[in-house]
Amino acid sequence: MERYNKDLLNTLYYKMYKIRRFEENIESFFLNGEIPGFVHLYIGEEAIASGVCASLTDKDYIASTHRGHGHTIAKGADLNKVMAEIFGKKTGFCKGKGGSMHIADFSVGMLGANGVVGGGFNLAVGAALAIKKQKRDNVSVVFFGDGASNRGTFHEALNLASVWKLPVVFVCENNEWASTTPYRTTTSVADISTRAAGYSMASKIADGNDVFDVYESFKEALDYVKAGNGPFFLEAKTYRIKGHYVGDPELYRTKEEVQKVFDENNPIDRFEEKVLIEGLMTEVELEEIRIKVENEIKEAINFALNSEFPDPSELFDDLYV
Amino acid sequence: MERYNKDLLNTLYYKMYKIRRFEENIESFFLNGEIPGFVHLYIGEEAIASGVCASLTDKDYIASTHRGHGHTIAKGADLNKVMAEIFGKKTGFCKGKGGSMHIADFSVGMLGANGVVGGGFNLAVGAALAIKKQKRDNVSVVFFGDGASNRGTFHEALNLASVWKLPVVFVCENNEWASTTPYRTTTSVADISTRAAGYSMASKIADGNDVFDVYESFKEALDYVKAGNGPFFLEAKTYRIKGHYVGDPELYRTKEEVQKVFDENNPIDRFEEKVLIEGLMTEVELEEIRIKVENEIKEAINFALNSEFPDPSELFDDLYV
Amino acid sequence: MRQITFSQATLEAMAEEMRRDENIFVMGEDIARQGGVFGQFKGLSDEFGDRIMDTPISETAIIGAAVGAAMAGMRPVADMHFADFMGVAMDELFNQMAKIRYMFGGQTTVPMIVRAPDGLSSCAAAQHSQSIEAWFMNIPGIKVVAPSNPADAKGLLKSALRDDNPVIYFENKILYREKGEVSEEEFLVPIGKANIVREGTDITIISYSIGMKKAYEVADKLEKQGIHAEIIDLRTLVPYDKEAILKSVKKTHRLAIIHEAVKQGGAGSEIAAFVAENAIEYLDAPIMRFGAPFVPVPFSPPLEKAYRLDSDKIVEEILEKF
Amino acid sequence: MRQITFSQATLEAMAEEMRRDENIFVMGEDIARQGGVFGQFKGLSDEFGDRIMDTPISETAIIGAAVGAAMAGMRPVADMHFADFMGVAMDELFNQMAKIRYMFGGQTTVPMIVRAPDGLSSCAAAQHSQSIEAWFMNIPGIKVVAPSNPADAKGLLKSALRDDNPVIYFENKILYREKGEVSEEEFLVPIGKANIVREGTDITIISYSIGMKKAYEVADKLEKQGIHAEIIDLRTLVPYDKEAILKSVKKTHRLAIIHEAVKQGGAGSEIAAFVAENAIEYLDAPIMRFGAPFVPVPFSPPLEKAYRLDSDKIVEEILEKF
Ligand SMILES: Cc1ncc(C[n+]2csc(CCOP(=O)(O)OP(=O)(O)O)c2C)c(N)n1
Ligand SMILES: Cc1ncc(C[n+]2csc(CCOP(=O)(O)OP(=O)(O)O)c2C)c(N)n1
Ligand SMILES: [Mg+2]
Ligand SMILES: [Mg+2]
Repeated sequence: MERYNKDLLNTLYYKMYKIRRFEENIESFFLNGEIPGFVHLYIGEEAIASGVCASLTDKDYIASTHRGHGHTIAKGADLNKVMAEIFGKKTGFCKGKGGSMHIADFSVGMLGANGVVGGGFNLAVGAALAIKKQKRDNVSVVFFGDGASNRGTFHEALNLASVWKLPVVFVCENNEWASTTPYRTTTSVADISTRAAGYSMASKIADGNDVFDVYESFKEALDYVKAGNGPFFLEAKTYRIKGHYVGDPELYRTKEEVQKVFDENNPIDRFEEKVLIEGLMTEVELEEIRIKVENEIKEAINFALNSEFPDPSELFDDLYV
Repeated sequence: MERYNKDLLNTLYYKMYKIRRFEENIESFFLNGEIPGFVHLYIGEEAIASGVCASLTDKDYIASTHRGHGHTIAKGADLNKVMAEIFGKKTGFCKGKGGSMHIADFSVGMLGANGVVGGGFNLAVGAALAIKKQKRDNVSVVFFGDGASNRGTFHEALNLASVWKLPVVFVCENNEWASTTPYRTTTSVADISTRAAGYSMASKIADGNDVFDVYESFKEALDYVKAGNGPFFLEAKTYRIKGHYVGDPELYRTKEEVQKVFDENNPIDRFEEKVLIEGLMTEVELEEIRIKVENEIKEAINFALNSEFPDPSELFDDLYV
Repeated sequence: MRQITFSQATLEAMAEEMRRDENIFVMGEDIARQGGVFGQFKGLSDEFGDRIMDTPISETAIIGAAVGAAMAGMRPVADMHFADFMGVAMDELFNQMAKIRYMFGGQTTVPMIVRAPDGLSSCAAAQHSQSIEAWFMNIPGIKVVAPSNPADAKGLLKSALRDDNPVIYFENKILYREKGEVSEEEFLVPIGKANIVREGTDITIISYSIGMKKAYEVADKLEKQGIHAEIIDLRTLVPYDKEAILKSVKKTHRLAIIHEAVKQGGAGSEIAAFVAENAIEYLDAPIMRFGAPFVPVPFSPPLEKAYRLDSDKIVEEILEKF
Repeated sequence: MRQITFSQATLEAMAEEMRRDENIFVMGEDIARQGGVFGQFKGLSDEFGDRIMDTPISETAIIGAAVGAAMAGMRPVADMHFADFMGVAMDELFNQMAKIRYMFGGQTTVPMIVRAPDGLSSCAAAQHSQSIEAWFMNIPGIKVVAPSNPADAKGLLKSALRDDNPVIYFENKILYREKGEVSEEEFLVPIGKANIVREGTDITIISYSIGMKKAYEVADKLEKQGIHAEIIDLRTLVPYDKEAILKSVKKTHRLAIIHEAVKQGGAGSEIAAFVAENAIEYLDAPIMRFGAPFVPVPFSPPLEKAYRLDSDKIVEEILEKF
């Protein structure tokens, strides 16, 4: 564990905890009817975005999904503007035009959540192509679900990235569910990373609820990709703790099933246990981070609640340049 | 070679030779300006359609490609109507509305050539689904090129066929070229059948210029599929002897390269050599088949040339039922 | 007469026709386990078992396989989840489904239905709120229907399920929960026939699907000004009922077309152009189209509200021309 | 002035702009080795090497990657091989490319061009002959151009290559080989401005792309009957030049719109509806639209011929209304 200096440990915990608390707050605001549209929560999957984004800079790109809050926060987007956007305020990243499903922060290389499942694959490949053409030392990452891996865009993107040896990492968040459908009933492989071989692509499976394993695996991917070997496929095994969207009656599975995973395999609990047992961090240090997070979230909520809605006249802004 | 009784040998040779001579005639009619539109020839790939279709009945389905004459003839379509269609005559299968790229004969389960590369995958999967729902003991086959294997439809079709265990055989005709592009520059695997594993699908590679190997391999696929094991992936390695379309200047490869393959690996020559050396057929028997084919083709040409063009008033027929 | 929701009406149509015709089956995402994103398939899998099939997230396979199965003797119903995702399978819809019968000289039929929930709901934003029916008016070989109420929803779906042509069935997300009278007797609503839902003398208002709500609002408000509007519910967009349109316009001498979809290049353009081509001499005023502005659907409530049709504004603009 | 072909004109535009802007690159099938199916990229890879990229047959990747690269600072040109294949990438075109800037509140631009060879050629049949520009008039967020001659082909392509919005460039397959005068000096043709190519007093004829050939034929034939037609080459379909249209119609009091695409729901519907909405009182005759019949494109020569616009028939129909 030597490469885990305090900064890195702090970062990992900070990102995960921030996502968790952000999502918990979003959930209750949504249930209170204060957030418009619909939202998909990332609770229980925080280790993936956090473990991946810990190694990225603002010059690296990520393409995200409908379940994009975690990716956005992990990539370092300003929390105030994320929160404001989800509330539909004009101070949000998209000036209220996007909302939860279209959250984006181009200033940190976050190329957008996507309401189209599987819509991000080719965007990330294109960003990687730009990186290569610009001869930059960056990478592009696409997060996607098990369900998205059955879209044709998966295939076209992986093939193109491979033949053009583009600096892109495909990060599959296999949370076992695609809305109401267990992935095994619609996906013809147990490990989605098996498909990487069909594109002569290097691949790895990580424990998506262990931020250290995600971090290490992604580092390996990054080294591989940055050495000019072409794309890498990382499958992170996880589980969707919350309903598909907030409000999902979840008739397709039992509460017990979910609770069991959450109790036994909560990425934040696992991190805390590990760092405390191995003496890498103290409870005080953890608490400090938690307090920092609470304050940031409180601030973000205030910011969002006190922000104005866009004026109806803004309807016509930002269509064409 | 015991299962190769005379009937079967006759069938294989007859189909291959008929396709070859058909295509040679089409080529010269086209070059003479007597065929409208554009045509893609199957010369050099006859062993694949012939070896596959020898085991199919009219109740089995095939979905074809832009290079569909060979599939159509091998599936047993009436030669007169194929020829007439390619000439744009009203006696053709599509009453002149389709032409070469949309040749089809539903009476023998030939669900159509397709002007959209990769358009056939899902059609064949759907036909297989119908077979399964109707509890019939048939199969559906889709022919497709190496180039088509990079389309998203490939992925969606293979995955669906696999999870639903549908009776479909995916027959990849890897002729090394997708119009002007060598497949290795655009396809991220050397053997396209490698991709089958990404769908937990059984697969096999056959020598696409050896009709016996294609026949045997397809039989294996058929047995596997008919036993209810789900789909099968068969890659037939071959080479595109002619230009992508008739008239293609072929600036992207040398004449010598092509001639060499044709001299050394002509599926019809190989068949003749083999059956003669092994004493399975005599030169007289082969000649009889050739004569039969010539007569049929002559008749088909006469039929086509003597048929009427559709009347302009037929423009509006056959849109809606 | 009893009242049921639009959603229930579609369920009844499905169940009745599936009992009648064993070749009908349904494919889509989250339709068996969940009963559809909007509950529009709820309970069907209890009765029909594996004739209701949950698919992978593979829209090209859903449409493509439906086409293949239709050619092989089945009568598939393909659910698109949201009409917004039809773009994913656009090639299958327009190059395969629409063309197969014609291109192959009538050798086969392609009896299938594409069910496409469309329209604004509540802040679903740019990729989950669209109405794209206009594209399909430009594509020969498909029939297109867009019911506005439970009775039509049932009658048109039943007709579609007996039609040997491919039919796109646009069902509006907000309408699902709306109730309306639906006869307990069996009935069909013919594809291609418009419905004059209110007779009037002063202006013809044409609409379909959710647009009909605005049509009624507008007509009611005009009525208060002493203007008697005739309202035509188009019901079917392809083929649309040219006769009914001309007849009405020739009587009222005025025409307004309302739909929720983007105005520019929308279905209203075709209707307006058709009338300008065939009855211009009967018109006493400009043909007015009302539809969404030329921007994607925004997320935030005040923006979404500004995006929506506003019957007061429509009335105002209509009155200006009187 | 020197004469060059439409195809050469596009090549010059590409080469000049690629020299000017190193962020431009091109992706598509058979464009580097072959120089494009219609030779429209011939020689570019000699000068620009790996900035001209042969792709796999993966239309969603071609458009999707272009969008991604555009967001990351490049200026991609994506070739669609045939406009008919745009359906394959329709989701990328309408849900990503068109919406990204707006949906993300203007945080990014998506400067890219989609080149789409369209129209009838010679018996290419149902899936290789289409003109589908109308769909894109209904999709906010894209600009759409459709030049009719070499000079416009060059000037519009150059403008498109400098535009920070996504632009679809419809280039007609038959026009490629047509010659026309093209200045050797550098010039741009602005997107959004129509061209009054012939002034007249008796009727306005609006067209674009290959339709302009018919427009001229029709105008010439009308001239022989003493009818002076004003011809507007629209050049750009989104945004289309409303001012030029109204001005002309108010002068001539008659309007005919001609395009090769399917008439029902075609671009002409929007233009006709716009005029019926804004200048109906100036019209002395019905607005006439001429476009393809409502069937897929048939293969056989006599059927294809019957499918095509016939200027004699157009003239006849126009004269009937005089
Ligand atoms: C092209 C498309 N099809 C269907 C949907 C509807 N949909 C939204 S999320 C979802 C499930 C996605 O599953 P997965 O990719 O595993 O991501 P997860 O929700 O598990 O994070 C579906 C079917 C969509 N948004 N886009
Ligand atoms: C979706 C689509 N994209 C592009 C084309 C143009 N095109 C026609 S054939 C062809 C090459 C096909 O290669 P392959 O699948 O290997 O078949 P082959 O021609 O070698 O038999 C291309 C690119 C098309 N018809 N459809
Ligand atoms: Mg999932
Ligand atoms: Mg090939």
